[in-house]
Amino acid sequence: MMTMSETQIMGYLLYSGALALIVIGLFVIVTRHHLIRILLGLGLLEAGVNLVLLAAGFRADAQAPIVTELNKVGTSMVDPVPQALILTAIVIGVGVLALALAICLEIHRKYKTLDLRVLGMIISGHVEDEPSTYVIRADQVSANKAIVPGTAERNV
Amino acid sequence: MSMLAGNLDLLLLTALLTIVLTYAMGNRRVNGWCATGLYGIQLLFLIMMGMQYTQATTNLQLFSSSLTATMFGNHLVWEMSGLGWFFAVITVGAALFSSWYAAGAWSEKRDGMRLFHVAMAVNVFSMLLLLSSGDLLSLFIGWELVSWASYLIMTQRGGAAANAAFRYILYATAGAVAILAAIILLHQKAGSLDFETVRTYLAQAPNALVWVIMLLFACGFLIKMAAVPFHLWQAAAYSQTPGPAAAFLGAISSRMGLFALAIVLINLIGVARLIDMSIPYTFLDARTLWLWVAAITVIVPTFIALTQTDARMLLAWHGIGQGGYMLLGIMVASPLGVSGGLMHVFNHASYQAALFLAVTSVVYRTGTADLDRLGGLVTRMPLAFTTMLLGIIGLAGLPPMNGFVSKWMVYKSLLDANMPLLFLASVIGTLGTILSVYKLIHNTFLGQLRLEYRDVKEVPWSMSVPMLVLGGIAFITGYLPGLVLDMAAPAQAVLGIAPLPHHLGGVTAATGSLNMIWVVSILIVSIGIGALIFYGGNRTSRVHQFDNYAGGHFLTADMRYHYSHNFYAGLMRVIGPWYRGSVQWLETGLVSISNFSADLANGIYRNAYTSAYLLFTVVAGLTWVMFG
Amino acid sequence: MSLVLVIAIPILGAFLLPMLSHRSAVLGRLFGPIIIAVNLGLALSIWQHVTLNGPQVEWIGGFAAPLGIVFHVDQFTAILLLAIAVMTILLWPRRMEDPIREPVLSLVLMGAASGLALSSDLFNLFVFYELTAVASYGLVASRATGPSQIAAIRFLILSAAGSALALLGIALIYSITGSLNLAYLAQVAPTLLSGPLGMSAFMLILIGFGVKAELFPVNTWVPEVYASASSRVSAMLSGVVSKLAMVVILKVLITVYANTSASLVMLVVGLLTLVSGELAAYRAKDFRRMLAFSSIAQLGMVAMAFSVSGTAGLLAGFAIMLHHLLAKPALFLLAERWGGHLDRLTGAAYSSKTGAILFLFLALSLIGVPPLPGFWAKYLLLTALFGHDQSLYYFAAAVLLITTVIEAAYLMRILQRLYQHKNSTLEPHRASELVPALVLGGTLFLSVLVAAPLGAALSGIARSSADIPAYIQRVLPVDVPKEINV
Amino acid sequence: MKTHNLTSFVFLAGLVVLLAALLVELPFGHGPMVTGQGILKQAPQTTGTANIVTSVVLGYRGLDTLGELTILFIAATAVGLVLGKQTRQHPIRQGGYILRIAADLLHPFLLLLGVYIIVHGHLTPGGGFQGGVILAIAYFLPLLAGTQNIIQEKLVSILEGLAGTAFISIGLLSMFKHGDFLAPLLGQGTLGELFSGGTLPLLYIAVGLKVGSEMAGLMMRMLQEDEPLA
Repeated sequence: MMTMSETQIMGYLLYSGALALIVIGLFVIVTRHHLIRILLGLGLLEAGVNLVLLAAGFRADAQAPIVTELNKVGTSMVDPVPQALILTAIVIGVGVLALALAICLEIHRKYKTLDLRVLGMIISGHVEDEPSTYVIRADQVSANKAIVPGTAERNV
Repeated sequence: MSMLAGNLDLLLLTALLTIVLTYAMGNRRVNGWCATGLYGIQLLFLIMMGMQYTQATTNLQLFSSSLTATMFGNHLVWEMSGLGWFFAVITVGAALFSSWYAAGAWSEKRDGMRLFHVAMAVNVFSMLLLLSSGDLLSLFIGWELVSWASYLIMTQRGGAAANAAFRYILYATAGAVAILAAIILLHQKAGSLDFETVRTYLAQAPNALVWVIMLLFACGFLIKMAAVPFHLWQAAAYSQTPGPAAAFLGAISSRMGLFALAIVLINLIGVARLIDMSIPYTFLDARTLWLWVAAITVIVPTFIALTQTDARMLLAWHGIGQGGYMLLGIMVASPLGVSGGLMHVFNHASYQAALFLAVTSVVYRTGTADLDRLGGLVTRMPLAFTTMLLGIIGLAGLPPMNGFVSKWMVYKSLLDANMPLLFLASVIGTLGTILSVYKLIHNTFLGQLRLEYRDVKEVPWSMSVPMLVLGGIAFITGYLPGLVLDMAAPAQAVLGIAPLPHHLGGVTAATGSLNMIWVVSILIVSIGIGALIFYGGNRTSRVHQFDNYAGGHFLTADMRYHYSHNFYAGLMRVIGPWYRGSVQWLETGLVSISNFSADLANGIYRNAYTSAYLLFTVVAGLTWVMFG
Repeated sequence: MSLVLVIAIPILGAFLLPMLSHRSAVLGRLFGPIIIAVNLGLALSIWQHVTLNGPQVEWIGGFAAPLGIVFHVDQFTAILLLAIAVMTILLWPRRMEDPIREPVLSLVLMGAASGLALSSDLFNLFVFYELTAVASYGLVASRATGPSQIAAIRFLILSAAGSALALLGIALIYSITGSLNLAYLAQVAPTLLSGPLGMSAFMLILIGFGVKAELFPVNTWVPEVYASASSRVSAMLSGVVSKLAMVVILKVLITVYANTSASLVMLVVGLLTLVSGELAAYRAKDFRRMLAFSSIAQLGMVAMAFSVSGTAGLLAGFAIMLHHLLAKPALFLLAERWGGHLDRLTGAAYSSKTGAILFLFLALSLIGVPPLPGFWAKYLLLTALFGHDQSLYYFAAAVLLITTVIEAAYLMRILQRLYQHKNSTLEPHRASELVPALVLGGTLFLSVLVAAPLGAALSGIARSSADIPAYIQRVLPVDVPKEINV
Repeated sequence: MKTHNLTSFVFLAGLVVLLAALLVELPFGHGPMVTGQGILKQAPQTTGTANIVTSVVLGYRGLDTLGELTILFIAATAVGLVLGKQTRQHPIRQGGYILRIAADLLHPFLLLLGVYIIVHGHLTPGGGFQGGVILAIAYFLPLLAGTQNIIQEKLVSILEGLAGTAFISIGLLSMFKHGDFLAPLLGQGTLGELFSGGTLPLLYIAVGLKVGSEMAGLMMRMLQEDEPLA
């Protein structure tokens, strides 16, 4: 049983956690260049958003939405809908993440790099002036590495 | 009247059939003759329609068609008024002579004749559709069809022609969007697009709105007329078009702009309203503005024509200038002026087509239209020379040709309307015309014959007959201008201008009359007397052209004593500096602005940090929502 | 006839297809088209039903409106369903790199796209949006070239981050209102969602779904993906998927955020999208990129149309959408042989005459030459914009007109190039590309002939879609109390 | 590079302020629970599950669940498509003795736990998703520990197809019976008993199998690409 101010404190905690997750996630996505890091940032962002969604269903003075002997129908329960929504959102996140990792694997197999700057240069710098069916050859990739110093050595 | 309704349907159907048949017949020789015949049939239909005016009590007779549609609450109607009919006769006539010229020997050495004929047929059909539009939306549809049909006919030779046509279509699209904006604005304000509603609405609309609508419309239509400052595209495009097609374009294509402009300015807005709409801080009003645009369009292109060294470019530039006279006449809006302007449309079509065909004949035989590399062809191609002579007299506006009559009417109306400065401007234009047409005929036909053209022959009859007929028309309608004035009378009635009292030989106005029968007769008699004296008192002996001496030296045939390069050098020294202030910078500036901003946009899309955009947008959006 | 079948059957087909293919390759190859045909039949019957009986509502699982998920179909939605099925079958791959997985993704894409058209529940829309997203990442990456995979991962990152933000928007809305049902939200929106909080939620949803709807500036994936993915995938994405993302935004906009400053946001975003797209296309040197930028511009026009409230805006938006839905996939199909640098196209008209004529027709229609359908679409948009007596809308109309000139410039430049030389080394189009493209182009051409009745029908459709009170009445027959006190 | 980071920082700081201002406004703990309240009142009668979240997941928002299953399915399909068909069997690196034995020992317990969580999804926290993941881990753990590959690709593919088909079939069945897709079917039984909640437990079993097979398939395909990432 919580008092009103406790609820408030809890709300602030929840929301500041969510806010931190969202901002850190976006920070990673926006400023990092390594694909795996960006995907991690994406995970953080999704977690933050899910937390906001979860907080939407919270009620002070309420139980988990499961009917038991102690927890009869009609007693105050928290909103079950956001919990279901989060379940869906998490699974969606897993699917997207799996696919993203698979694509990363393939890209790494082809170019031996996961640096988004190099990849961005390959796709927007070269394809524009060449036929779009153009396939990057290995020597051109190394040329790209030379443009962005230190990318070849960069590791996670 | 069902009889009347049927005629326009038949006309449009025949025009459509012409497209189909010319396409179906492909590159066969007979294609051209078939097309010519079909244009003949169309002309016949038009003449039959014209007969109605002689029987009808009013000149406001409309020929309705069964072609109608309702789109999103707009009732689209196609019906031909006297104005449209007048232009339609010229259109079909020009197409008839052009395709006649192209049908015979001219087409023998060429491929792509299917495209040529189809393009011409598409042009005629779309022009007829435009000329029979019964409301602003159908006018726009016709307008766009005409624009793209012109693009088709201009681009057919590829290469430089395609580049010129590309430039044209950009101008045309810009014009079209201006017109579309005006139409939709009107639709929103007036609620409908039929002429009657729009006219009533504009009568009580605020001045500012009418200004906007007028400027938008006028920009669009003036681009087609290539009026200054939109004049850059036309000459290049027309001169690259195959000869007979250029004759057709030069004769009528730009006049579509005049047709539409006349409808909007005179018929819908009305001259009285134009005079009412004064430009703040000046002495000018809207009508004076358009008059001066017309006057500048007379002068600038004409003097640009003077500097040209390609015969086709020269003619095309003149075509623009002559459009200025028509606009001048129509914007004066007196019975004499409008008649003069409309008549000039017909007259210009006849001599301009003749001139283009004559030049095409020269090109056909010599392979060039370069005025610096021709000369003396009069002995080899006398028929082409005759045609050109008739044509340039008309173009210069001298008696006895028809160009004199219409220009006289325009001058007279300007004087009557107390516009001496405009009169002066148009006379300056005529002066430039005389100078440059002299250059044209001199450099082509007079003077020394070049060695390489010694064996040049006259063009075959299939080509010389149509151009001579055109020259003949230009002469006959100069001799009997009443023929054209009769045709222009219904057009004038549509524009709401009082009829001009006229007779077969000319006009009878209160301030001064003109009777061409007298003028021409006196001219012929005096020329006859001169000829009599010349040939009667002839004491000279004829020598061969290559039998020449100068300063005691025999001149070999390859020595150039024919003065054609840098013609009018003295005059150019005086007026040359004026050419530098051309409008070219406007076009170049617009192109480089769009190139720059396009590079900018492309740069945005090439950024590697795409997710940063997401962040920026979220922050900007939330800021707007929370504080905006 | 249950609406949910349109979604359930393709997904069921996708589940079954791998098993069937392991059994018999022939059956596996036939199975996909059969499923699409069934869906096409379903869509047709729904369309007929809706045309005869008016818009329909289905409570999924029989759970009454604000509690469960609701499907709503009106005539426009029915047309979208038809279009999705038709486009899927037209763009069905003939020779596949993977004969099992590609059809599976395509089938799911069809089902999910139908779900986007039908659903009236915010979170359900999100799920289907993600479903289309994952299917399209897979399809983009299915072409085993490096650039297509880089494009796919960049697309994925942008789109997934966008989706997370959209979900945040949905979470905000749920926190404020306690519901996800659009009709219910429409009822409570004036009191609960008109403040900064509600508008922020709209902003987030707009940006999130705007990634797929190709809205500026979160559309940077478009040129990369369309240039490197296979033409059929590009055609599907630009023709169908982007439209459905736009429909989702539209649903939120007209039900929940009608008569708020949201439409102004929409106008500005649409305007920027249009301008950036046309300008970038003007300078693009790669045929597919040019098509991609042109597609962006067209979607900008759709967004601008939807920013005009009421029937006029909807009518214009529907017209542009349907026009682009037919025109752009056909152009992308042509790009299968014509892709790459524009210089390659020199003289291509002589090696592929039909293709060149089709390009001419589609280009003219895109520019808006009357009486082609593209003209009427632009005409409607201009009418809608001019009808809104506000200076920004006039400005938007002026910009639209100016960009039309730019559009004409880049399309005509290509046309000129097509007819330049007679000797071209380009191989002609294959029948498998030309036939669907011709079907699409032919449909557009036929619509010219029946323009008048078509226009009238479209006006009726827009009118019924714009009627939000009736929509609320249908979805929530019993007046749900605005707030339930706990 | 520096400018880019700096700009991002500024904007992120702005975002913190803006989002904080937004989130503070949210009615935490006392928001209008329109849908939730309705479901809480109605669910025990209409679906008959003790765990009301389950009735939301499989009943009220059953379509969402179908959607997420499909997302998992096509994610797995797309992973297969991207990684290609080449099954490069890298030699399995054997784990230590303890690891291998523990993985083998855990396998049946994990299976049991997974099944328990799935079949009790309508009564207690948990359900098909959670149980399915545990099932997948039960098979995946030995693989990671390096004993042997006990996941058969064909089995996985058939299982994922069948489970998905089962889910939709149950939905379609109820559609033909009641006219609504995924409407509750069969008797509801007594609230809180194992055999209660109509078709929902069956649906959850399908979900569990589906999730388990998808996850197992995903992990397996990833493992085949055994190159270390840079």
